[in-house]
Amino acid sequence: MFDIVSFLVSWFPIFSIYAILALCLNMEIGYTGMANFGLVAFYAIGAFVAGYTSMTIFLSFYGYNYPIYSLDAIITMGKIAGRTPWLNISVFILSLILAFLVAGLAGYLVSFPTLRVGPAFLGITILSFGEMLRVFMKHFQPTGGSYGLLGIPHPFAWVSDPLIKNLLFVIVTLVILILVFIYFELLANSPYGRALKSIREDEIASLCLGKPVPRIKAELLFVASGVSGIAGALYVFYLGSVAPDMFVTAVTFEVWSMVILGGRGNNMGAILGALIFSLLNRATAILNFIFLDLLIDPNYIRWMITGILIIIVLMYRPKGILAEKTVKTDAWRIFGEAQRDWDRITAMIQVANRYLKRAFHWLIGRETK
Amino acid sequence: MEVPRELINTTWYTCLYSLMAVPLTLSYRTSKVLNFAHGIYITIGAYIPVFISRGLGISVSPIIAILSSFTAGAILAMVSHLAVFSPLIKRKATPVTLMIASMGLWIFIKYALYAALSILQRSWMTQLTYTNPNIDIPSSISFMGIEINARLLLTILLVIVVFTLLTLFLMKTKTGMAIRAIADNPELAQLTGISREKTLLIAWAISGGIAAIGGFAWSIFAYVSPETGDNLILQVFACSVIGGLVSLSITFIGAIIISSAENLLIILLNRYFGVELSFRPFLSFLILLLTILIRPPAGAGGGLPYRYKITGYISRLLRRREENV
Amino acid sequence: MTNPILEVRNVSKRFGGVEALRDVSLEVKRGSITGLIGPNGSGKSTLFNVITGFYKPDSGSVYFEGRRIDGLNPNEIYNIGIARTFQIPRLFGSLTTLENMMLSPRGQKGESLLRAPLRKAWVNEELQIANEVKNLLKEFNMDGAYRMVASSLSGGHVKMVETSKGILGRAKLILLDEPTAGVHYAVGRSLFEYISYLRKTANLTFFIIEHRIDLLFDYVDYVYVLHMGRLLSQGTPEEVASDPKVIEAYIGGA
Amino acid sequence: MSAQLPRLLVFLVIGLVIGAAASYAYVNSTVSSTINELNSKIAQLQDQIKLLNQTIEYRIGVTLPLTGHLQDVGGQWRTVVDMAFEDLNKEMQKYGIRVKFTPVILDDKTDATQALVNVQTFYQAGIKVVIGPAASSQVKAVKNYADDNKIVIISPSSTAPTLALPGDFIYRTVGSDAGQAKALAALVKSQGVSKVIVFHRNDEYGVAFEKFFEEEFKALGGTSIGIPYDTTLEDYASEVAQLSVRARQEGVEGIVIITFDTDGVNILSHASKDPYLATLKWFSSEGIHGARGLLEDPVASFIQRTNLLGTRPLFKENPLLHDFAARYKAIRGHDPPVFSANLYDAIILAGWAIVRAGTYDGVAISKALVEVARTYYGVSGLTMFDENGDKLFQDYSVWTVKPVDGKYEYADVGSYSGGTITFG
Repeated sequence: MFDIVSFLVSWFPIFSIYAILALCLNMEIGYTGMANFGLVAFYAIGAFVAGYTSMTIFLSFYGYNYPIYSLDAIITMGKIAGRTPWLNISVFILSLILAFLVAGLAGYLVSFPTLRVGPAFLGITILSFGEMLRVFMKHFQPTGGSYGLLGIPHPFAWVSDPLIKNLLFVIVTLVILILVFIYFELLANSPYGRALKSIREDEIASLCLGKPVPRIKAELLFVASGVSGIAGALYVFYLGSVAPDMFVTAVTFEVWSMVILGGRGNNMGAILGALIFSLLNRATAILNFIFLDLLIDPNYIRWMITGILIIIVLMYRPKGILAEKTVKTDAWRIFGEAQRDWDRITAMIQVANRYLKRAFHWLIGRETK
Repeated sequence: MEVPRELINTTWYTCLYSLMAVPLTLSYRTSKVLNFAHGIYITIGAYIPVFISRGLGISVSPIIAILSSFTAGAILAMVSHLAVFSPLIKRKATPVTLMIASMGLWIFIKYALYAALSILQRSWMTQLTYTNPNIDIPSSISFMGIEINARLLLTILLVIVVFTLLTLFLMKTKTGMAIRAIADNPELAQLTGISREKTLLIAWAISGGIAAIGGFAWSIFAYVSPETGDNLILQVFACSVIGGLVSLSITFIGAIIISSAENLLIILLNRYFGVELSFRPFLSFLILLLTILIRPPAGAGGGLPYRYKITGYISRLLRRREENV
Repeated sequence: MTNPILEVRNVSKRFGGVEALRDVSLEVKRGSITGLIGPNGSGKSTLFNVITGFYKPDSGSVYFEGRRIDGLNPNEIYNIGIARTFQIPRLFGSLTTLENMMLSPRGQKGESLLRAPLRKAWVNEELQIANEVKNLLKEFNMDGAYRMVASSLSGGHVKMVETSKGILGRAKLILLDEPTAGVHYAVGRSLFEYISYLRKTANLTFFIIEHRIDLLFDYVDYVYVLHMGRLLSQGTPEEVASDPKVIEAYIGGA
Repeated sequence: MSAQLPRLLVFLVIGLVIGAAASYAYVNSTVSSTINELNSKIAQLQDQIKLLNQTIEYRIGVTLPLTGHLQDVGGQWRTVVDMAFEDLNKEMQKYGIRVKFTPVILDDKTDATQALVNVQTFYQAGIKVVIGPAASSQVKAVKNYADDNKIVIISPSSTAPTLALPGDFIYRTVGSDAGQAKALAALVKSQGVSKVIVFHRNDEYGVAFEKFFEEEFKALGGTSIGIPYDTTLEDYASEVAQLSVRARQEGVEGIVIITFDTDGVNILSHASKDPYLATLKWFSSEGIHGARGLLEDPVASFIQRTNLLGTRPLFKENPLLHDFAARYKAIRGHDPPVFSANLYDAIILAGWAIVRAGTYDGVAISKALVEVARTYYGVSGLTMFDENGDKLFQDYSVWTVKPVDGKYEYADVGSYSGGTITFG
């Protein structure tokens, strides 16, 4: 008795949120060589920004002036969340944008103290930044301090059937995941992506080729942190709640394991890593169902295996399951090689687009150019 | 006369942090591995006396506890070097790769410890998380009419003895000098005929062992849980970063700074600025961030080994705007 | 031909107690091949590092085409037309030869964050550079090597790729730090042949640190000799070779 | 016109298709809803027939913090879970109900996402009743999913006031802290103390408790000063030193600690080294009760010196409780940890609710749970829920640690009712 739809609905959002995080980390560590051990900080910023924005807008739209973390606000939100579909959707989109901007800005600012130091210091600094943020958020009253927020309006709260509501959310996360993936692929397979890889290989040599290394690093932290912020916002809309204690460093390490296992410097690999980990997580839970009273909790064994796998992968297959590929730009065409894997897909989309356009023009009675 | 508790705590924390952070700096300096598994050496060091005293049902003499902690930490560190870091270094792994490997090692040992604890708890019928080892120390000793906390005294003695021995070892013995040589210039050291592998192994053993002694010191100070090392590791990193991950003596000063910030500065901030007590962990991270901002350890950890004007970009933007006007 | 492309004026630099450079002044003439020699630790590499922006001189100044450049960041210095190579070539090990060479041209449109995802914005430039790379590889006789990962190239090829950075980057002045170190004598000679060929055809200026003085002296126009951080001697190769101070420094240093 | 015709035709076809689809969906949904209703009724009847014929096995999900910050108490709760299921199955046998309950225990790492993943896994496996998670932030994380999929969540330890929401699927077998704060305020006042420092966890439990306590204590004419401390630390020596400084400055007569067990024991162990703090009167909430550390020496004698008194949400004369505590002690060798009684009752209630509902369906169980709880008297006393799904009636008793035969033991020395504390 395995209900595939309900499994998809419950598994996919969390998977795709982690996949987005893994993609961000992959851009940072896989392409640029920046050891971001504080990923969770930007994830948290996105989450809080989304929670704060959506609650505030909703309550003020309906003319309530409760503090957004109060019990009244939570109960009110339960009543008003499903009333105005357009507001839900627009607040959702606005929150995603704001989450991107604020988290990105935080990433950009954090890059400053770390521009001159190596990966070890960068790692510790951002790791500390994450912890600092968590302690700070516990005191930050506007987002409820240690209470956190509850009752954040689901973008599809107006759909009465929970299954459809969640399916819609799955579609939204899928679309965002695909968009993020395409954006990062475009970025990676461009002269910019080449510059990123040169920084990873040898910062100094890259600098000597005129690449503004610190600026590129800061830019990349902006983009990757911003996208992690989007992941945080999605997480908040999925859970409907946010609290500072959700964003512990363990989350960062989990995402790291995904990227290492899947393949550094390969966006498909990052997604594959997220896939493996999220499925493994569910699979170990099932072990508990089969063997009811184990001497050692399967979770411990799963983590021990994860630890060993990381080491084995680094030793025998340092590039991960899916190895890194060359930067596919048009330059390869000059040497008679196909430049992009997904060129064919783009071509197909273009053809389809052309036909659709033609059909549309035919329908509305206009001449196609 | 009564000594204020803040000062006692500061002293105690200085001892603990220095015992934990100095070996971290040492291992980073020699092997260029930023070791996330360092926290687990501390935890293991704290658990060894617990295992002995609970397993045998006796109270352990401090000397035996210290030695066994040291041995366990040293063995663990040597095994992690031999099994993980050394093969990776041979494969020309980058510092980031080594850091990730240490993360994997940390995850593995931590959950292996959890698994071991869950078995031991069942077979010994006692709770082993959040516990204290049974160590044979009087609670206080009277010295010339002054009551002194024997555990604090032992910790201070431990710090003095450990660091004296460490200094002597690094300065006077051949192996110690080899360790320093490898830390300062690996290529040159190898040319002079120092066996890199052997020296690194000894350096690892020492750093793991001292970290485990730090764990022991923790176990007589507070309670022990499988998360002990992890919960302390960021503060320990902060101490090491103040030392630039290079200097052992500045790392010690870093331990003093962090412990004073956590025990004294927070009190001042509370009294004069009304900063809540729960901001305590915030302070140590803030200090770490400020250290990196104000005195960036250029070149350390594989960064750019030269000045780079951060303001370059902004000032260029401004200049461009002026030109446009 | 009269105005110098690079001018170093009274540059001093000390590290702690060690005086790496003391009041060094020199000029590199446009279109020339200028040599810089000196025993180990005489400050040659430090001078290169000062010129390319790695170190800020304690006193003195550096001018490039009449513009003061000390204080600029290394990437800015590359972008105004000074390229440098390293003693131990620093190619990007896990990138292919093609990618390594494609990285050299400065100010590529596609290297901006905003333009990178828009293929149209940079595709023409990219194709143009790739063509140039292809021709250059043909010239080097390494047609097939474009696909090879840089860490698997042979020593001579590595030097070629390293030298090509300056050409692709449209540099006006190329600083070469021991271009022939670690390669066979014949390869070194062909490299120097290529350098003088480039000087003639592409109107490039070269400033070269070299230990193989015999090789160097066959090709350079002018030589500076550094010793203990100070300029010891300068002149045409013949003049320098017969300078007793230089001979003494070399014997004393060796 | 003739050129327009095919276009019109296409429009027509598209319109028809959409219209047909919409009407089909509408009709289908109304028809299918009646069919579903019938089906569910049939299934219910079948279930009842099955119930009469054979032993049905129901699985109940339990999500416990076996690793992470609450791992200490989580490990001990595992024993409580085993005990409760054993008792529940024995009861079923005794009443001749052919039902067997088995727990499925998953570790949630004291982490919100993992708690959600666990609840989702339970749901996939057809489990509709979940005991746990422990922390309020975790309960909040699973709330949306539980409400959507009609999974009954019974948390034995979440006391967050922001979760007191009507009409959801979240039940809590532990009383609101507002009640306990009142009892604790009365206790503090009864000891002749009118100015205290409330030293509390900086999480929702601690902050909310402090707020309630301040209100109640003010009503009784006292003043209280709240000092929060961060909860993720390994040690609290610095915090205790600061507490001592503040206590001197403010000239308070007593300290109230709102802690969990590990942090509380740590705080008391440091306080025991401070001579000034030992001169004050100490009070505590239930969070620390049951911790083994309180029975060991520096802390235990400190408690004797300062006459530490605490409140806890239990009726001390309850024989079931004494029986439960004794049995736990026989297994584990120490007193049951905090919220054990609530956890035990949560499981027993869940079991009976399933039996009463007669079907493994969230809505029915939710309804049955409220009904079962109305008449049940368990280890934690009367288990009735209020309209928010939280424990309605709560007795409070006063606990302390006392020396018995050279060892220390927990003892309930008083009780609270109607605003007054009675000792004895």
